[in-house]
Formats: sequence, C-alpha cells, structure tokens
Amino acid sequence: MTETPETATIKKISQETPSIRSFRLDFPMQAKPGQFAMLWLPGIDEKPFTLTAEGKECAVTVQEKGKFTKALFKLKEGDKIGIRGPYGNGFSTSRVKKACIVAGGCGAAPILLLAEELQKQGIKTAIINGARTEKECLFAERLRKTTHDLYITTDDGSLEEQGFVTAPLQRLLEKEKFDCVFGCGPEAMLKKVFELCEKYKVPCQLNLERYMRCATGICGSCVLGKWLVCKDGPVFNSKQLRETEEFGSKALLKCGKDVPIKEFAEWRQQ
Amino acid sequence: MTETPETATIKKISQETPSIRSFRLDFPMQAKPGQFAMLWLPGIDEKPFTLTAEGKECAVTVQEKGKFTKALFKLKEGDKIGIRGPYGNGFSTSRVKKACIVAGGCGAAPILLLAEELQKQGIKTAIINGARTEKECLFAERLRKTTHDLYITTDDGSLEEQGFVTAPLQRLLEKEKFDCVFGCGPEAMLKKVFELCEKYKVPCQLNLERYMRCATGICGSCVLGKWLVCKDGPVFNSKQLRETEEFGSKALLKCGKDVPIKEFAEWRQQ
Amino acid sequence: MPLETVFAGIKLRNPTVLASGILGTNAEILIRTAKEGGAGAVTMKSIGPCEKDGYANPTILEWEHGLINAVGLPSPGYKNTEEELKQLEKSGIPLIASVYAHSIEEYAEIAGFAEKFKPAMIELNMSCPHSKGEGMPFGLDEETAGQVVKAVKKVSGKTPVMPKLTPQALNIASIASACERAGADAICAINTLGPGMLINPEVRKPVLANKFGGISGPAIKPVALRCVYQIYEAVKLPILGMGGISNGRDAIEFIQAGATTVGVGSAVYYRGIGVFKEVCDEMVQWMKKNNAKSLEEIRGVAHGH
Amino acid sequence: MPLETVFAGIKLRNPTVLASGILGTNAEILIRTAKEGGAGAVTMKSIGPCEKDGYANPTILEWEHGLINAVGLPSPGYKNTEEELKQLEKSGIPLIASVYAHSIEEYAEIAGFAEKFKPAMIELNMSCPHSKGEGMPFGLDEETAGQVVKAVKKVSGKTPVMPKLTPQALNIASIASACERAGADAICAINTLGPGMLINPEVRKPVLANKFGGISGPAIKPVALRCVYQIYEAVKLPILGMGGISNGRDAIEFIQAGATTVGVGSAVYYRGIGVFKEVCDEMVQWMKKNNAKSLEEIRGVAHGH
Ligand SMILES: Cc1cc2nc3c(=O)[nH]c(=O)nc-3n(C[C@H](O)[C@H](O)[C@H](O)COP(=O)(O)OP(=O)(O)OC[C@H]3O[C@@H](n4cnc5c(N)ncnc54)[C@H](O)[C@@H]3O)c2cc1C
Ligand SMILES: Cc1cc2nc3c(=O)[nH]c(=O)nc-3n(C[C@H](O)[C@H](O)[C@H](O)COP(=O)(O)OP(=O)(O)OC[C@H]3O[C@@H](n4cnc5c(N)ncnc54)[C@H](O)[C@@H]3O)c2cc1C
Ligand SMILES: Cc1cc2nc3c(=O)[nH]c(=O)nc-3n(C[C@H](O)[C@H](O)[C@H](O)COP(=O)(O)O)c2cc1C
Ligand SMILES: Cc1cc2nc3c(=O)[nH]c(=O)nc-3n(C[C@H](O)[C@H](O)[C@H](O)COP(=O)(O)O)c2cc1C
Ligand code: FES
Ligand code: FES
Repeated sequence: MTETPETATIKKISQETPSIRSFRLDFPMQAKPGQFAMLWLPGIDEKPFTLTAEGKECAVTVQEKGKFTKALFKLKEGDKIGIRGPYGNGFSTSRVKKACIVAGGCGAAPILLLAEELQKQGIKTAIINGARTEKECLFAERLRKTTHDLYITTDDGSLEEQGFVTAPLQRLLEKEKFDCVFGCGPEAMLKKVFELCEKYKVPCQLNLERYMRCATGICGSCVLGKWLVCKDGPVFNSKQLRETEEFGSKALLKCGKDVPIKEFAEWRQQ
Repeated sequence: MTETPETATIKKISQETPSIRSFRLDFPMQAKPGQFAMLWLPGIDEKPFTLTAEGKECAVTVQEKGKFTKALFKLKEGDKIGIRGPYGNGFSTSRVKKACIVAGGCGAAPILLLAEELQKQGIKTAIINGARTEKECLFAERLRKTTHDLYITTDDGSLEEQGFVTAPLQRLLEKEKFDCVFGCGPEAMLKKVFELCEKYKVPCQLNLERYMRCATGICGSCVLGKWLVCKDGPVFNSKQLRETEEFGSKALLKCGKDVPIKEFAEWRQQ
Repeated sequence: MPLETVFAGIKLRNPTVLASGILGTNAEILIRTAKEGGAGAVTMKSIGPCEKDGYANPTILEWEHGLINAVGLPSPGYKNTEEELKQLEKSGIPLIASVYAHSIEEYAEIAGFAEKFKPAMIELNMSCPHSKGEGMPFGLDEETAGQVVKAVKKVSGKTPVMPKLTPQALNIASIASACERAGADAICAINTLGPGMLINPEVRKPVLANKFGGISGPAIKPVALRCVYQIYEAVKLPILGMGGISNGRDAIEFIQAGATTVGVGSAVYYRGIGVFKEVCDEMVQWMKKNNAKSLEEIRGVAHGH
Repeated sequence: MPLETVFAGIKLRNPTVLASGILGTNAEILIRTAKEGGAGAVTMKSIGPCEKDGYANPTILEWEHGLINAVGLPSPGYKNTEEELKQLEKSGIPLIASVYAHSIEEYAEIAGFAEKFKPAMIELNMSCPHSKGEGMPFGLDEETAGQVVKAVKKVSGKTPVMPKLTPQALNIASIASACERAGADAICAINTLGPGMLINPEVRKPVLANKFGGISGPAIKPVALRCVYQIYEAVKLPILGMGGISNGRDAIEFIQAGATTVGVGSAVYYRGIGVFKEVCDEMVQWMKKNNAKSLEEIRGVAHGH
C-alpha cells in the first residue's frame, strides 16, 4: 500500500459548460458514484474531485474557480497529472427501487455516474438538475438518456423551469414515494433538500464537501461534527445528518478555524 | 517478512553422548536436511545449529563447547529460547539412486535427517559414522534403522573399526559406484573425503561451517572464497569446491582476519 | 481493568492516547475518538499563537513504510479554540492540550490560556521538524527546553506539563533530564523523524508541497523505542511513548522500554479510528498469553540484564 | 551504455555501488559482486586501526521495514587487509576502500596505507552510529569533518577521497560544505540512521546484543533522499547517494535528487547478490518508458521549480 500520487495522462478534455470541463485520464480506477480522487499539480496544490467516469479510465469534471482549477484548465490533452484514489464511501443504492436525484451547480458532478448506475440496476429515477443559467447546466443531454423523468431548473429561467431545485422536488415528494433522494450541490441547497426529505419522511443521501488534506481520514481537516467527510463521507445519510449540527451551518477553514458555512463558502469563492 | 528471533519452548532434552544433547523445540519449521537455524540466548549470543528434526516441531543437536553451548546446556525442559530460520540450501537428493554418507564428530548432526530422507525416498545408502570414542558416537542406534550398510569408526577403536572414516570410504569407493557422497564433520576430514571423491570421480556434497552473523547472506562474515556459507551453502558440491582454494585451507575469524583453517579450528576450541 | 493507568496523576481507562495532529481538529471528533474509538486520552492538534494556513497540498502521504507529513502546523490561533476547549472540558474526556510557539513567552501565553479550561495535561510541542522557527529548535538544546518548561510551569497551575521531544536531538535523554529539572511532569517522545522527502520520478519533482516532511508510522518504531528506552534510564518522570505503534504488541514493547502511556497516530491511517480499542484488546490478549498480570509488572523490564 | 558514469574521475560501467559493510569481507566476494552481481563499483567493509571482534550476536536483523545492525565495526586491522587489497588491485574492479578510525591521525594512517594499493577511491566512514568513539563523532561537526578530510588528503595522492556522512548531523549540508572546502572529491550519504532498537516482548529484552543499532533499508529512504537533495544544493562535488535503494525507480529518485552514483546495501538482503544487475535493468527500462536519454539529463531535476 502506498498513498502517493501516480502519474496519469489527460486523454480527452471536453468543455461541458463555459466554466466546466471534463478531463478523461488514461488511468484505471474502480469507483462507486460519489467517490472522489485527489488530483495533483506539482508545485501548485492537490485537490479532491468527484469521479465522473470510472473503470479502465477515469474522469473528473471541474469548474474553473481558483488557483488550482485555473492551472488545470491550462493543461492540454497529452499532458500529465498526478492522481490518487478512489476515496470516500460513495452512494449506496442497495434496497432502492425508486429514486430521486437532486443536483445543483458544479456539485452536480457525481450525478452522471449515479444516474447511469441507477439505470443499469433498473431503478426508476427522477432527476432534478439545477443551474444558474442555461449555459451552465451540466450533463443535460447525457442525463436525458438515463431517465424519462428529467426536471431542469435555472435561476434565470433561461432553460425550463425558473427557480431552485427545491420546487420540483417538493412537487415530486408530494405525489410520489421514493426509497431515497440522492443529492449533490451547494450545502445551502442540500440543507433545504434534507429538510424537505425530513418533512416527507423520505431517507436521503447527500454528498458534502469540506477542505481536505490527507483524504484518508487522519488529519481531521475535513471534519463535519464528529464525521470525517473524506472517510465517513462524502456521502451522508439522513440518520448521520440528523445528529450533525454542523451540517449546513459550520465548517473549518484551512487554518482549522470553525466558521459559519456562509463564510466558508465565501472563502472558497476567493 | 521479518528476520528477528521468535520464542520457542524446549519440549524435550535428550543426552545423545556425554557431550552432546538434542533439544526438541515446540516450534514449527519446514526444512531440508543440512539446513540450519539461529538459536538466541538473550544477553549471551546467537549461533547457527543444523536442524536434526523438522516439521511441526524442530530440534537441534549440540555439543557443549564454549560460552553459548554451556549456557544452552544449563536450560531445562520448559525453558524458552529464541529461534529464527531455516537458513541455507541443504542437501540435494534429486537424481541420486545410490548414496554414501560420511559423518564425523558433532559435525554428524545433519546426518540423521539426511539418512531418514534418503530412506524415505528409497535411496540405497551406505553410512560411515566416525567418532573419537564409543561414547561420543552420535546417533548410532537411530542410523541403524535407516540402513543395512552402517560402518562405524572410532579413533581409539573402542567401537568397531579403529581409525578415520576415510578408510571405509576408500574401500567402498573402490568397489561400488555411488551417485553422490554426502559429508558432514570437521573440515580437515571433509577435505580428505573430497580428495577421495575426486580421485574416484564421484560427485559429493559437503556441509561446511564458518563464523556467522546475519545468516541471510548480507554481512559477509561467513565467506568461503566467493561463496557465502549461510546462503550459497552450508552444503557445497564438487564443482563449487573445486573452484574454492579456501576450502580446507582458510577461514575468517570473527574480526574478519583471514587465517589458516587450523588456526580457525583452534580458535573455535577456545 | 488490567489496562487502567495513572499517568502523571491522571486516571486513564487505558494507556492509549491519540497523538497530536491526528484527527484532533474539533471537539466532536476528539470525543468520538475516545468514546467510539476507545482512546484512554486524546490530544488536540497543536495550537499556535495565530491563525495560520500551513502548507499547500500534498501535505500528508503514505509511502509504504510509514507516513510523511508537512502540514506546516496550521492553526486557528489559540484564541479561536475556546469553544472546542470548553466543549471538551464539559465532556470529561481526558484531554491533552498541545501547544507550539515561536518563543518562550508565547509558549507560556498559550499554555496559560489552555490551562483555564482544565485540560488533563498540557503538551509542549518542541519537536515539529518541518515548520520553520517553531517547535523543533526548542527541543534540540537542553537549556532552551528547560526554559520553556520553566516558563510554562509558572502559568500552568495544577495542570501537568509534558514537553514533546524530537529524535533529531543528539541526546534526547539529556533534553528529557533538563525538562525534569525544570519541573516537567511527564515526557512525550517522539514527534516525527527526519525530515525526509519523497520524489515522484515520473513527475521529476518532490511530492510534498513543502518538499520535506516529518516521518511517522512503522518506519520510525525502532528509533522511537530507543528514545523511550534512553529517556526511561535518565528520568523518573512517566513517559508517553509513541512512534510507529500499530498494534498491541508494539504497545507492549514501548511499555517494556519504560513508557507509561502509548501514543497512536499514524495507525489511525492503517486501521481506522477504532485502532485504540483494537490495540487495547491485543494488549490484554498478549498479557494473558504471556502471564503478565499488570502493566506495572512489565513496565521497563527490557532494562537491566 | 546509457548507465556509464564518471564519478569523481572514475569511469564506471554503471552507477550502482556495493555499500560498505555488506558482503565486503574478502576480495573474492567483492569481485563476485561486481562480475556476477553487476555492481559498477564495490566498497570494502570499513577497515579500522586494529584487530577487533565487534559485538556478540544478534548483530543484524530484518524487522519488516528495514534492517537494523550493530555489528560494532569488527575489523582484522588495516594491516591484515594487505592481501585482499592486492588481489583487488590486480582484479581491476573499481574498489572503494572504506576507513574508520578513532582520531584524525589514525584516519590519515589507514588511508595512507590503503592508498598504496591504488583503490578507485577512499571512503571515510565518519558516520557509524553504534560504535563508541569511532566514526560518527567526526561526522557531526563541520570543523572535525573538515580536519579529517584535510589530513587524509595529505596522504592520499591521486586517489579521490569521499567522506561518508550521517543523517544524525543536524545540518548535513553544512558538513558536506566543510568537507568540500577541505578538499574532498565526493560525498557519500547516508550511513545508517538512528540508532534504533528492537525489543522482543515475549523475551522482555532488547534483541540486538548491543541493544542499539543503525537502521538501513526501505525505512530510511525518505531521509536519505532528503540528505542527498540538501547536499546537492550545498556542494559541487559528485554524490554517492544511498539509503533504502531497493530497485531501479528508487535509484532514479536519488539521481533526480542529485546523486551521481547510487549505493545498494540492505537490498542485497531483499533481492540477493544479483540486485545490482536488476537495479540497472530497471533503471534502463524506466529511462525508456520515461524518455530519459541519459542519467545526465535527469540528474538533479527534482530541484528548482
Ligand atoms: C469530496 C469533494 C469532491 C469535489 N468534487 C469536485 C468536482 O467534481 N468538481 C469540482 O469542480 N470541484 C470539486 N470539489 C471542489 C474542489 O476540490 C476544489 O475545492 C475547487 O475546485 C476549488 O479549487 P480552486 O481552483 O479554487 O483552488 P483554490 O484557489 O485553492 O481555491 C479557492 C478557494 O477555495 C478554498 N478551497 C479549496 N478547496 C476547498 C474545499 N474543498 N472546501 C472548501 N474550500 C476550499 C481555497 O482554500 C481558496 O480559498 C470537490 C471537493 C470535495 C471536498
Ligand atoms: C551452519 C552451521 C551449523 C552448525 N551446526 C551445529 C550443530 O548442529 N551442532 C553444534 O554443536 N554446533 C553446530 N555449529 C557450531 C555452532 O554454531 C557453534 O559455533 C558451536 O556450538 C560453538 O559455540 P560455543 O558454545 O563454543 O560458543 P563460543 O564460546 O562463542 O565459541 C567458542 C569459540 O568458537 C568460536 N566460534 C563460534 N562459532 C563459530 C563458528 N561457527 N565457526 C567458527 N568459530 C566459531 C567462538 O568465537 C569462540 O572462539 C554449526 C555452525 C554452523 C556455521
Ligand atoms: C499528519 C500528522 C500531523 C501531526 N501533527 C502534529 C502536531 O500538530 N503536533 C505534534 O506535536 N505532533 C504532530 N504529529 C506527530 C504525532 O503526534 C506523533 O508524534 C508522530 O506521528 C509519531 O507517532 P505515530 O508513528 O504513531 O504517528 C503529527 C503527525 C502526523 C502524521
Ligand atoms: C550489516 C551492515 C553493516 C554495515 N557496515 C558498514 C561499515 O562497515 N561502514 C560503513 O561506512 N557503512 C556500513 N553500513 C552502512 C551501509 O554502507 C549503508 O550506508 C546503509 O546501510 C544505507 O544503505 P542501505 O539502505 O542500502 O543499506 C552497514 C550497513 C549494514 C546493514
Ligand atoms: S482530509 Fe484528512 S481527515 Fe479528511
Ligand atoms: S553470516 Fe552474514 S553473510 Fe553469511
């Protein structure tokens, strides 16, 4: 066992939206939907990214934001990158017969693998995918292939329904009975999804993010209350979330300072 | 893999001759005849001893000589001892149909396992066992069970033929054709056995000794010319011995000084 | 029962202690490490004078024979740890507050702050090998180490003080003696060894962002064991021994070398948060099999002839 | 061809060097290590001033992540090595004669003796961590290290002189600089790390007869790599890097850190005497796969940005 980055070659870069690209890597990784890998750019940083393809080759889907992702976006097909993983627990689909997925923004990354997995298992799935605007709507075409029940919301109404993902979710919960609601996206959104699920007594599994260092459950950088997001998560179920005051409310900055989730989100936008 | 001594319990001590005892240990070790183990007496020393039983339990047969063996002889059944092994190559019996074993003194230790192995494989074997005097003759009874062809020599004639093992060996080589002569005992004796075998063009395999530290072929303490006795040996074949001037002539002391084999033998008697 | 241990006056259910810098970033995870994981005591991530991010990633890696880390002592700054310290005080779990600083005065300042929350103990990290100007320099020299302990003892009230030493010190036993003379109540040994470095040859570059990092885990066990053995012969203080402890048998070895309590850090990587309970179970099994009635009976037995 | 290396003026078939204290007890085994094993150069077991037995056994053990040894620098005494040195001179195999001593004068005396047999190089072992008063004390301090080199350079004629340094030095790069200023022709790093100790808990005693021993093999690789990296930035001299090299990829890492040649010691335990040939094959394969045309091209590339 070693837990140091290995080198992988970028085989294909696809522009998914104006700010999001997928990077397909010549690197085998067996993973469940919701698991992630650590990508390393020597001299720059190492960061966690959800796997959006797995098997003989793997892929990640990344939104351009800060130092690391800007550097990543400069790379071309054929360039090399460091990678280690997979990490985390991923979504559990066992005993699920009918599912709903709610995804928002770039947090939608794990949605594709998850939707494909549910389709493969023949699980009936409704998908709600939210974005700021039509152009930033991730994976819409590919998701359509996995379900007949796709709902898209945009903040500005430029595509389909205007508003947040929570509106179609509430309508669905009102009339249908799901075995599980799977969620990924900004924590503020997930908090609302959780509250809806609690109200309608539907179990959920939500994919969360925290600042990470080791990714292997040792440094404690990624704590969410008593949980380690890298190891106990990044996917948490309703039971775990119920006992976790910090969900949707607090997070540690890189220095270890405990701040309100809003301050954390702002720090991430810097 | 670790190469540190483990603890074993002494299950049975048998007085083989006035100066030689066998120690049966509650310790599993799979070994070939001629392989050895390192025995550790904490605070005293660690020394190599040929295995004289192997399998679910193992045994060594030891002559009381210096500091280490004196301390060993003070132990009782039930006492504990450190052990690691097996080490070395052991005798090879492949393609041997008819064999002769020549053993002398306490160097005769490996003879028992070897004789039993040859018998098990149905290989016709003549055994020549030499000792200083009747009382010091090792394993005579047990050897008799493995062969019809047992020759015993004693320096003082107190048992069977008076003289050295080389006399019956020469008579046998004169009239019979062996596939291999196996030898163990003092190096001066083995040198004579080797010369006889060369004269009669019979391949031989001889069990040699040198001062040892690591027993794993790294420290070089046990060199015999270009060979490592602990790893390439302790059993060497005619081809190897032919290229090795040091056989029967030179050996390293503990400090690494290269001395005539006679001086080495005297140092060992100290 | 056979594992109950008194360490510098503190009663512990068992002698396993979560090492500093592992998990200990908030109160909840520390409480979980004790309750669910089974640790007899837990140590917070060392807290420093001010807010500090530490190094860029990668900061912590496993390299087959141990971990290497250059986290760079990130810290929320001691004043931002008040909530956590309060919550831990309330929990009643034996907490070791770990402190690092840039000067003798700062050590006293932070230790004085921590003391208000009545931790079971204050640990003085004078041994971090990868952070410039902090920690380690204080642990390399007898005089300085003694001064730090003396300054902290003035403000620590009844809370026992435990300097944490580095194996880079040429004579770790003399440093321990100096700390004892200065009034230390226990000694912790060892912090990570090195520094070391990893290179990824395909990338042709060092792997850690900081290039150099401290080594922990199985690779350092023999050095840690030697340090504990030497310190035991030099001081009368109880020792928290750590460095590469992965299982009960390792822990027994440290106790035979003279440790009273045993720290577990990297093994959380290898075996998960439940490693403390597992180590304890293995210790009890070992004791049964080897007729050791108590830890007292085997403490320090590897010494003498 | 791609592995041919010039090291301090000596032409080597390949950069692998048998480390001192491994196998090198007589001329025949050293010649075999070069011819059959494939080593580019071989080092004798360090020779000292007089006949000395070293410690009782156990002296060398494997403990899962490396070796530990306290052989205690046994030596036939340098005068008794004349036959071996002559035979090696005749063989034409690049030989590094390794020397340890108790004083600066003794280093010069023994080096002067060795020089008569025209070894490829003289190595000054100032770094053995387990033998009292010999070796290591000379390698902990810039001034002493420089004095040893200076004294030896006076008697070594054209034979290049290479001090072998210890990772226990708090600043190995400054020691290397001091040796460079004193006239050294190359630097060897590192000797064993520690010391460390093993305890057998069932026996309740230390395992090595000497209790403490130097650690080598996989466990020390990150420390060795860091030392080579730091020395490379401090001196212009070529470096013989060693410490935990077990395969071709490890060797490439040392070369990227700045080593010109790579020592192999403990790996003889793990892979046998043929390890040199295997390491060379693996290096060549690595170079093919990673488009490295020569060792020159990758030497030191891990430095800079
Ligand atoms: C489990 C997990 C999965 C993820 N999957 C994806 C994915 O699939 N696609 C994707 O685009 N992003 C993903 N992220 C986020 C990603 O790891 C980076 O944090 C993000 O890309 C920002 O990097 P950057 O370029 O802004 O780097 P920086 O310039 O370093 O980041 C900008 C700011 O955000 C802070 N920051 C960096 N990482 C985090 C973090 N994880 N949490 C909080 N703050 C942070 C930085 O310190 C800085 O202040 C995931 C994060 C986690 C924890
Ligand atoms: C491969 C091998 C197998 C062996 N098998 C047996 C066996 O089955 N039964 C048995 O009784 N003995 C055997 N020996 C010899 C044994 O290892 C001890 O050397 C012997 O018992 C002497 O130990 P001691 O009590 O005299 O100890 P010491 O007091 O240490 O020895 C007395 C003197 O002999 C020297 N000496 C010790 N060991 C050796 C050695 N191996 N070679 C040269 N000089 C040495 C000592 O340094 C000392 O000067 C074997 C040796 C080897 C190498
Ligand atoms: C990721 C990591 C972070 C650490 N941070 C600290 C720290 O903040 N303060 C400290 O005193 N020791 C720190 N250490 C050292 C450990 O507390 C411990 O002394 C060392 O790892 C040896 O124990 P181990 O082998 O069980 O890990 C850290 C170790 C690791 C691996
Ligand atoms: C059994 C043993 C004996 C050694 N003896 C010596 C010695 O006599 N002189 C010396 O300079 N180094 C000696 N060393 C150190 C090695 O030469 C080398 O520096 C060290 O083992 C690190 O390399 P490795 O990890 O490849 O073994 C010895 C090492 C071992 C394992
Ligand atoms: S990132 Fe280190 S514990 Fe999660
Ligand atoms: S005893 Fe060490 S090489 Fe044989």
